[in-house]
Amino acid sequence: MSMNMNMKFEPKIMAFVCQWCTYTGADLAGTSRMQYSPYVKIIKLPCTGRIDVQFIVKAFEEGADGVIVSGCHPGDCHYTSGNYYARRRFEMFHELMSFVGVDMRRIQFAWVSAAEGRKWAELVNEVSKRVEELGPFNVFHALREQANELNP
Amino acid sequence: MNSIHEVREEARKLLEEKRVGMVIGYGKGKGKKNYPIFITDPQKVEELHFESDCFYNLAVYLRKPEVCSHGKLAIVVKGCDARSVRGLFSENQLKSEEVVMLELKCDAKGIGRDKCTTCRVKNPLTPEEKNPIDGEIAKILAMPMEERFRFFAEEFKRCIRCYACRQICPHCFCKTCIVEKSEPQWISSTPSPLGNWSWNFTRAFHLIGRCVECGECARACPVGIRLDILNRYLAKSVEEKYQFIAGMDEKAAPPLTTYKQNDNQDFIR
Amino acid sequence: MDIEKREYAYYPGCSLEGMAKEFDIATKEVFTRLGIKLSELADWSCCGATAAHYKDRLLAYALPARNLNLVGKSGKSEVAISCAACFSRLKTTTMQLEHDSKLKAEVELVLEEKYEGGVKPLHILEILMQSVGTARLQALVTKPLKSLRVVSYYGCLLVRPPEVATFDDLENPTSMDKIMECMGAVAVDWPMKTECCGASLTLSKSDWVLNLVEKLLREAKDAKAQVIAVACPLCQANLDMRQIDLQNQKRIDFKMPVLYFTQLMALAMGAQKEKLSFHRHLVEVQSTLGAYLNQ
Amino acid sequence: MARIGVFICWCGENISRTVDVVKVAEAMAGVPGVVTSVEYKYMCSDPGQKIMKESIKNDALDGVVVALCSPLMHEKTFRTAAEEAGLNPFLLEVANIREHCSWVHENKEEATKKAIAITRSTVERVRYNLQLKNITVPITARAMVVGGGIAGIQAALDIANGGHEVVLVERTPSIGGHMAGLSETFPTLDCSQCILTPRMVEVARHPKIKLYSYAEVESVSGFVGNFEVKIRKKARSVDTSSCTGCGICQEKCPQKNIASEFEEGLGKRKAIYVPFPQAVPNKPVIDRKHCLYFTKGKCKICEKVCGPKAIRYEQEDEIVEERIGAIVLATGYETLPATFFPEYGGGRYPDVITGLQFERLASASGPTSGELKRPSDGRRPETVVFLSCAGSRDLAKGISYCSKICCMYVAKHAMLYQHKVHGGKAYVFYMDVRASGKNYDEFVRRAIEQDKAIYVRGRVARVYEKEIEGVKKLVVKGADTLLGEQVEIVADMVVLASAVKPSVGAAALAQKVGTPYDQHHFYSEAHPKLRPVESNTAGIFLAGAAQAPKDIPESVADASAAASKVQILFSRKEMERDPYVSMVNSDRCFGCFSCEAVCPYRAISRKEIKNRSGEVLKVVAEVNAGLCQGCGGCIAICRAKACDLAGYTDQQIFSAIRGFNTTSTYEEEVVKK
Repeated sequence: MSMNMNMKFEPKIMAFVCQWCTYTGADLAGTSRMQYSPYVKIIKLPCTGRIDVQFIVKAFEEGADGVIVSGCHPGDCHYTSGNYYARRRFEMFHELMSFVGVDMRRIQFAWVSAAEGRKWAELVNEVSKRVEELGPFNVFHALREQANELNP
Repeated sequence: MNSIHEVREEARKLLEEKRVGMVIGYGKGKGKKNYPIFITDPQKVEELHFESDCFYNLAVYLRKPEVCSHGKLAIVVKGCDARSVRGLFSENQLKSEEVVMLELKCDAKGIGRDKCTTCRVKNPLTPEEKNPIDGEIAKILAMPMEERFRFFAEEFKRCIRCYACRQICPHCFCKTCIVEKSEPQWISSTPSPLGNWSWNFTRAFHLIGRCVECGECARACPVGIRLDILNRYLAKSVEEKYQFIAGMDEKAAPPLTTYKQNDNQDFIR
Repeated sequence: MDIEKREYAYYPGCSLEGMAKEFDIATKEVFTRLGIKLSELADWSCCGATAAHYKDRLLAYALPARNLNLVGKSGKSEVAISCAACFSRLKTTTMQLEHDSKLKAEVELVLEEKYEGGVKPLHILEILMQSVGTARLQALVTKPLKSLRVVSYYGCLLVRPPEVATFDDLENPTSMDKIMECMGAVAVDWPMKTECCGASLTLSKSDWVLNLVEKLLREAKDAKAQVIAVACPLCQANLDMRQIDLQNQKRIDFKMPVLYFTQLMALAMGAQKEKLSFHRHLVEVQSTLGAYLNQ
Repeated sequence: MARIGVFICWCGENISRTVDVVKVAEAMAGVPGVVTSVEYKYMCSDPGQKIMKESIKNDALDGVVVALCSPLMHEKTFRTAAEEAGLNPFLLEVANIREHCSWVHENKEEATKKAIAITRSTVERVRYNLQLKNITVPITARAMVVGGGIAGIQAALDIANGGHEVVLVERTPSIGGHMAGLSETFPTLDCSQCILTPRMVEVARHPKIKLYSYAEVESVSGFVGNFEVKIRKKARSVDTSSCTGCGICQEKCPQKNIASEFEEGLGKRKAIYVPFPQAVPNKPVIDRKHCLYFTKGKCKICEKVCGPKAIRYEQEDEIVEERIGAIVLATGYETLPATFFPEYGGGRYPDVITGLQFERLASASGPTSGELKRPSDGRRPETVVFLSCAGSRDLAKGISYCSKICCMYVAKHAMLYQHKVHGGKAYVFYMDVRASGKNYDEFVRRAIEQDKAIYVRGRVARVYEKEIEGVKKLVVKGADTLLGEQVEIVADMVVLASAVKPSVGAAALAQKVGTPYDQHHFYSEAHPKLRPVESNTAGIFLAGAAQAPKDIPESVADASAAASKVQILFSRKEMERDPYVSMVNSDRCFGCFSCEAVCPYRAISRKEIKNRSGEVLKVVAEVNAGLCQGCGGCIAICRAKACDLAGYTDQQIFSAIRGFNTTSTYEEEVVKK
């Protein structure tokens, strides 16, 4: 990921959200006309339980500087237990990611209900600001640029 | 069982009475090197052998078609192999009535084998102590984030994608691996720093709650990537967080296929 | 539950060194009788309950933090406190510094040492109710305060703010009442348990304070109380001192002794009245409590 | 090569004000595979839809992206339109550039860039959309109503009168709910029991209603049209089929000083009891916590006196299973107990009571036969203070909402009090009087003007007991904010209009049923205005105060509305469902069955793969599309990537991820132009 030095750094942040709670919460932020940072882009999934950690790895591979994963609060899963399984998976993902040195400030897990438009807006702003401060995820993106060195 | 003699006796009986079709164990070659042997003839049980340097995790053979075709199997197991076999039971990869385990105590002194220094299942039946943070894990944890990242990125960069780690691991039992999936191709299958990172990361993730810390992956790696550290660290986390030790109790639900309502969520906003 | 600890760090605070000396004496007397050692912190300093916490936010946390560190250094994790104001300051500080890392850093800067945390400030009422327990208290009573009608006055800082003072009910605290019952007294329910006595305005707005104190005393009288039990030096001083003013202004015509609850406990446990410094109070005690003092 | 059409909506100014839609269209036109990219002022209008439909036909599109408002708003509209034009509706996707973009950003360049990224990602996703067909599932035309208060009763009767079977589950020994305990009802002052009990009897007699009283929902599985419900019939210790309800057991039971739940603790009951004389079913239950036989091992008097020998000490809880097509949750409310208010002496002073307790005191069937007496000493209260908003609208008490029914019942209480104690004084402390309903404000005016209730605007700080002339009185200290004064009233009784809360266990039930609830545990409706009696879970409907504080007319209206929704569902033999279900590639599956472990719907089964001679080669997972609800949990847990979810395939997500990040230089240039 190259960045023109004259250009402001615009972080690429991808959000994987469940359609029942967080997606609807983000809709509510919209209908309430809450203003927030434009760097976060949403991919809608049925449930946090559908979110494969592969998605997050792929997002970084494809140039993301940050990732948000969000769904229904515990106990509120539309599918009753998807977020509970997801919570464990994310905890271990968190564990492995930080062990291999990925700065976990780039990945934020959150519970945002359909009623929490405000929380969604705050979450987006917080993560955007944090990732903006951290700068582009160069250590990771550098892996892609090195690709050609090995296979000339 | 207390000695290799008893194991040979039992193996002979099993084969003679046709209760199993094959016994998997260790043999000794001319160069005094240990290697896996597969005995179908009761007369040959004397070839079975055991000493501290029998480092292979024999459980991996239980699912090889050449072996399975012999029907019921007996296998010589030390602590780590036994954990693997029980792990395979719990994930429906083997039926417990089709495998006889011939258990032997191991002093975990695989000569010059790093993988045995952190062993805690010298006795196949009971773990000895809480999974310790070993020196190598501690060393990683002491590094600042970027340094850790560089350490592993450099390790993974060397990967030549020979998949020896996968082939040697009893728990990499998928018929077709995620790396061989196209449409979409989640992980590039040829060597490249980015693909290597994803592959090694993903394999570690897939072994959560499965890895029995036998260390065969690191031993088999021709370029010496320390995959064992990663897997040991995750095994430790799983034990701390969910009180789960892979391959100890075949009835216990693997940690990612179950949950508690009050699981930790400190990391979630 | 009768699991008692044998030793606590003890933070007396400045009032208990001076005008509330009798509170200190009585408290130590009671704890000695319970077989619990109170080890006074060496080199303790002001908790900031005075002007400090109005004037300077940093000082308001740095002063208690220093004392909390002393507790840790003495090898203890719990500190017993008699004065309600000291208790409030120390407890507030532990809670605030736990969450506010910026403030913690500032505090550490002025203290020139790390704030270690992990110390639990306990008011003596809390220790008596939760660690000692009523059964053990009752067992030590030798001269029960039979039919003495006591109203317990908690004031503000033993129950407020509710997130700090958590050991009793915010609206209807009962710990002191229960202790008084254990001492054989009649714990009289009254409506003013947690009303303000005005102590913090006692010098600046004395006319307001007189009104507040008058209300309190009248309600105590209406409840047919003979004595008010308190657990705060400020409350005691205010109710005691302003009562004399009210008498002088002929606004009330009765005497209502205001005693520390540990004084009453010590008495019931058989301590010598001479030892308990009743003479230090302004409202004369002898005529109301005579029967109990001389038993 | 794909043939994708992109249709971008201005939404009047809603999108176009901050998103340069022309540039978005221009950018998308340059994306490989996009054959048409147009914008229009109102895509959702008839002419707008026509543009898309004609393009589908003329340009032979095999994929469509509409960039406009949230898919929750118009996905259905456009998919239907696409279908009308001959395109499989599932080949159309919505790019949300309004709620997620134009409405939340101000900077036009940034918003335009983001809109391009969102649309681009959706284009990439749509390339891999599959032609799907809705799934049809059969419907069991049989409803379960949980909760036997007025809402549950009304819903059950309406559904049953519509010709469908109803299973009514009530937790307590009798249906009737809170309404059975009320004295009179506002704004008409007709007697509550007089209007309720005929309905209760109707339930008992209705051939289509199966009543489980003293029973609770144990578990719910399945999905809309096809729920399987387990109901725990708690051991009543009485055989209801042989019991004649003669009442002799209750009469002879020696355990008599148990606080009656029905009397709100103001009256007593026996250990074997019928909660109230008009109970349905009118059969007793043994309260095992207090029964001498169960606590001490002897007595058995009830067994001795029972003519038909209906006492069953050995009875155990029984689990029954029911197949159900739709569920109505009507679990109602409770109010905060007086003990919640130590500042008012609740629990310490017997004459500080709650509104529901006052109902019993004022009720002709109550413990005082309707005569107003103080619980402490039986004296007639000469002065009564009513406190509105006890706990409600009070963040310090953790309740932000208005309990809604209190203003009206406080006015009613003041009135009833005046009618019963002539010359008595009724004070009402209030924050605001909220009396918006048919004849409601008139009712409150009557309380104030005719019945001379004294309304004081302000809150009460403290209530304490004081003996005055040998009588224990309650001193009420509060503020009159209109006069700006502190007030002190010496009263004989204080009635707390304590806040309404959902019933205990409401959240636990919601979790069993799999339906959302809010932070107070009130059930959440699918849409606050347009779908007020539906939950977000298909086949689960809401009625009454389980959803929010409601009075009787509202609860009844809700119940009838929910019943009508149920009947709409039952009007068809089968229903169509989204085709978003999981599928297993049995070649890749190696049978670890992690998917089986995490599936909340038991939709995964084991399938044996055999060779020609019938030998089992391997056992793999298989999805039952009827049970699968499309959560995708099985896919994320599968290491071998053997599962996938129609509509949300790995390939679609993968492509969408890439789509976000492949904003090409060309697109960047379009934005800058």
